[in-house]
Amino acid sequence: MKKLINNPEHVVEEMLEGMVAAFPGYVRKLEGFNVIVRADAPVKGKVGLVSGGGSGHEPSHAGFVGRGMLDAGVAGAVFTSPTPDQIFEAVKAVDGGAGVLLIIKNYTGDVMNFEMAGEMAEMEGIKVAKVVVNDDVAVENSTYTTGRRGIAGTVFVHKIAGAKAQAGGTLDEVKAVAEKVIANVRSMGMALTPCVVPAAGKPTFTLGEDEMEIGMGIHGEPGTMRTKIMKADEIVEHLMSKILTDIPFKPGDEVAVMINGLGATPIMEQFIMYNKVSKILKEHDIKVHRTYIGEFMTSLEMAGASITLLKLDEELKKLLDAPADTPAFRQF
Amino acid sequence: MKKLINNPEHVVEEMLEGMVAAFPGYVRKLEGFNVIVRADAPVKGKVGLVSGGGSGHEPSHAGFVGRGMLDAGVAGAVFTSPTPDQIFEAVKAVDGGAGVLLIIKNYTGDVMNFEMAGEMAEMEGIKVAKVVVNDDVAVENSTYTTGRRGIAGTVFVHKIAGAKAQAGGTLDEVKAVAEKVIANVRSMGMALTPCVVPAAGKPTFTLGEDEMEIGMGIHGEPGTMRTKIMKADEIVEHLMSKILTDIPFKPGDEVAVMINGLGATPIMEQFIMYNKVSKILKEHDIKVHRTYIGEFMTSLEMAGASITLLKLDEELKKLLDAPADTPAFRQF
Amino acid sequence: MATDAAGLVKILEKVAEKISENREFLTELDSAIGDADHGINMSKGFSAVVEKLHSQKIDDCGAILKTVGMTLVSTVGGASGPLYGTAFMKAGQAVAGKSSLDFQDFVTILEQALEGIKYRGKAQRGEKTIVDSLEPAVDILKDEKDSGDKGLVMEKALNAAKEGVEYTRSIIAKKGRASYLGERSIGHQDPGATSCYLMLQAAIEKIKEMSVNGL
Amino acid sequence: MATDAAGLVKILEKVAEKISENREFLTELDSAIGDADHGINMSKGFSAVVEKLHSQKIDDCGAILKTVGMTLVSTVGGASGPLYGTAFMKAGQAVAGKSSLDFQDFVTILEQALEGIKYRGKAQRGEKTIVDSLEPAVDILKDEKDSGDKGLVMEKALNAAKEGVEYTRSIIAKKGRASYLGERSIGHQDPGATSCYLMLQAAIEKIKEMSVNGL
Ligand SMILES: Nc1ncnc2c1ncn2[C@@H]1O[C@H](COP(=O)(O)OP(=O)(O)O)[C@@H](O)[C@H]1O
Ligand SMILES: Nc1ncnc2c1ncn2[C@@H]1O[C@H](COP(=O)(O)OP(=O)(O)O)[C@@H](O)[C@H]1O
Ligand SMILES: [Mg+2]
Ligand SMILES: [Mg+2]
Ligand SMILES: [Mg+2]
Ligand SMILES: [Mg+2]
Repeated sequence: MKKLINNPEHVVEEMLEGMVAAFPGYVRKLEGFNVIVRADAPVKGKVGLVSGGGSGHEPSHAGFVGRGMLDAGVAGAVFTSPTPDQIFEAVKAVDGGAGVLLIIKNYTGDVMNFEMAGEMAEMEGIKVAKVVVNDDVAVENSTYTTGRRGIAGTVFVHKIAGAKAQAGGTLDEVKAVAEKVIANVRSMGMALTPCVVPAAGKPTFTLGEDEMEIGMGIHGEPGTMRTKIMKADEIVEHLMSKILTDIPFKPGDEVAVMINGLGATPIMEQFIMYNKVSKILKEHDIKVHRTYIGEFMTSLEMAGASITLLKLDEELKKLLDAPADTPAFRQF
Repeated sequence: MKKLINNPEHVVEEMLEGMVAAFPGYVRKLEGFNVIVRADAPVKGKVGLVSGGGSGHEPSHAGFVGRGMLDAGVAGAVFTSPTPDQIFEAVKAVDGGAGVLLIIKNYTGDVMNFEMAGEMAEMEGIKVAKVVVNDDVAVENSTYTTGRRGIAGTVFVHKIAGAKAQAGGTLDEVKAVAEKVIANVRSMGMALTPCVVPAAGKPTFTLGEDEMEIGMGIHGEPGTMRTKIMKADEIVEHLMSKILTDIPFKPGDEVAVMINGLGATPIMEQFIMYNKVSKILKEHDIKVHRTYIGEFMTSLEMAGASITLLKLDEELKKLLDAPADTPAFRQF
Repeated sequence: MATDAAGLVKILEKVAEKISENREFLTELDSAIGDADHGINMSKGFSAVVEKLHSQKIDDCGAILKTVGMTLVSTVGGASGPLYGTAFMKAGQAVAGKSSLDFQDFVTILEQALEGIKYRGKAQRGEKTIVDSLEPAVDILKDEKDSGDKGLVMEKALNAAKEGVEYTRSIIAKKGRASYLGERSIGHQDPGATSCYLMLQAAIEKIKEMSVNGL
Repeated sequence: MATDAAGLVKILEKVAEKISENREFLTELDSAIGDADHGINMSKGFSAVVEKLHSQKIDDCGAILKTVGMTLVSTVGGASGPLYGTAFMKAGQAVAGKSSLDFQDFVTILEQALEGIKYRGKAQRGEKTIVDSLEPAVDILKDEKDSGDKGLVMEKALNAAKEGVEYTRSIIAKKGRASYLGERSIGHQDPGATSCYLMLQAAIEKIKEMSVNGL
């Protein structure tokens, strides 16, 4: 295990401390909890946005805490959803009187822990609403099962719901727009290498020297297909064909695109992928309104990337374009 | 070689195409050249800033092209400095009548190629000045040799000279402030793994499963020390002791800090490193004015990181704080 | 006739010990169809439980179970934290105020634990979850709670739980992280069903060992 | 008595061939003390040179050399691009307008090439660079340019270059990427000095093969 760490047990605490030390103007940490909140939380009269999940997905979620995005990011152990008491503290800390929206990625653990936190908050008289993001088209959808996983598309929910809250939207309005994003966002990823959870010390899965995995999850959950490494263009074609046919996206649609590096994939390769994405969208007569390329929802040092498409209407465009200023997401 | 690419020979072109497709509002590519310039270049009356070097250091340099930073980034083959004709095209494209500053990292190849480009530009009557960045304290300095390498500290030169140019500074003034940054910036890095140049297909060096290299260069140049992997805090202590004693930095100094991931090192680990940096600076009574954490000057998919300290005065602080808006560096 | 609070703590210590012994095994199971942390999560939680129980002396058996539940909820995380946490909290509610527990209480506790897990996780039997080992055991306990040989009933319940664990090998996961695997989840034993069986096993062993007759 | 433009092109083709044959070898040398691209860079450059020379027929030997230099400058990159590029451009200037070259021109060309390299790279002998193989050869050529046996003079010059290459093993690099290694650069043969020797070798071989008497 080659990692720049001190002790596998302390990675989350040390990371959060480092983050607060680095960005005191943006964020602070709730004493005794692995919760990062806006430096000026609670913002009076504004709907508070709380997201979070297991650690190891940095800059998600604490990196998106700031003006125009989240009010709090709750950090669980690596790849383990945070506990309700932590989430509850976050809710209390960011409630400015207008209620709090919980943005949850669709994992059983996350859903249940956030739900319990919501129950605790309601017992204290805090208005809480929640949305569950499930953008990963690699997983078969079905109302009878857990459904799809939430992955990089979650960042668009943060951005757009964040803009709505910043603009003074009510809890119902912020929730409604978050759900609109969820209905219109689709992602899929692939990996060239696994990653190592510090406490486990060994890879979450193994891949041959010439193999890659398509459709795997951001915690190393097995994917839909394991094959020989393909060319970047072929990989992109495969991912895009799954994504495009899902909603489906139609000629004339406008979209935001995100290429999300999973941790070890160089920026060069992310741009090479986008080059192909852009060509495919042109062929399908789909217009790109905005592009995001970089690391947003990582999986420690996994090599690989995901593609996310968000179908936009005028409302979503306006909110996506709104400025945001956080440690890891800045837009004028 | 596990890479998301199509053809090792085309990585640079495809990456640049992808970048332009992703950020048409920010940048465009000079037809037939591997040169990225501001979408609105040349900016009339403003000093133009041209930087560049071998590819593989993304987001350097083209990612920093935009308002408040560079006017052009010239991309050579991977880890090979660009040729004078490419640089010359960049100079011509961004000259707004106030002259052009070349920001060069101190590698023999870069220096000579930029120099030749400068000569070509001057023959065409374009005023050109140049600065050479040499912030890597891992290399022994001496006026009789090539001197130190330029690494991540170069990004501070881009930022501050860029702000000065944006504010209407003359070529002499922009050059002077760039030189002030160079005199006050120091960096040092370390690697846990090598990287693979696509055209070569094999690692630039080899490291044992439990080994790391301290002081290596961003092209895989061997470092000052190869040891068993140490704890993050110990590594940071070593790097900081080299950096702090170099200028030297003194109690009461104000600095900007950059933690620069080399490609495969997760954001989590970058924050863990910064956590220690911040403690060491506190012990030394050195005040942190601003912190940058992320990937700025990478080495493909190398795992590792560098630390950069820039000693600030009032002028540098003001220019560092000025807004910048580029694909890879945004600051309000 | 029954166990007092100190006895309950001993039973819980035994459960914690069992989980800790099976830390690697449960993690191994989770690595096949989940994210390789079930043993890590659970033993972290039960270490905290033991520490908590030792740091304060509680006489109310209901309060003890509630403390266990709250500790699990706030230390385990993941899916199993809220599930087992809710289970213990609900069980605690049902025996609130009692300074000793008899066999009927034991049945109530497991019944309520099952209810808690189903409420929180919305899983049915056959979906490859904790429910698949716990429900068969609870069914037996409920059916035979008035039988004379309590020891035998407990044996039968434990056996049913074990069969439930085995059964999880043959089915597709429909809840939790393993459900992303679809058909590929078949052939693997469910980590949660297994940890639940192990906890039952430890509890029953300890109860017998203490020869608490009333139980 | 001399070679014409077509002969010069043939010599340059031979140089290109030699570089291409040694692509891996030069890269290997560079991987020990540099960044493992010298062979790649140089052969990329000389492929472009050959293509360029074939795409246009030039009669002026100076113009041919200038074209080579400009092509190298705009295709090689790194340190060797501007160095060899400047060398050929300077050499071209010195024989500008000539439609044929004799032995004295050959000496002038190498003399000017050396000047170009020193101007561009500011290296002295003993710094582990191209200069270490080129300068000894040029010194011999200059000293003995009026000798009767031109063939022997060329042999001696080539030998001096080879000794120069050997010599680079024993010294510390003070210029170029290898200089970052300090003492650890000792023991390794310099890639640039080597490529320069190989180019000289190819040129001289071809000159002899063409039995151009005047040369
Ligand atoms: N909805 C559910 N109801 C009951 N048990 C569940 C449910 N979802 C998951 N589980 C159980 O949780 C176990 C996994 O727990 P654990 O690994 O600790 O959590 P996570 O999946 O968050 O990593 C599964 O083996 C399964 O038995
Ligand atoms: N200043 C210099 N003068 C002469 N030759 C030099 C100088 N710097 C470097 N060289 C030569 O360049 C060679 C390396 O060339 P190359 O690998 O193509 O460039 P880079 O170092 O940029 O990768 C060295 O082996 C050395 O002989
Ligand atoms: Mg988990
Ligand atoms: Mg090179
Ligand atoms: Mg698990
Ligand atoms: Mg080289």
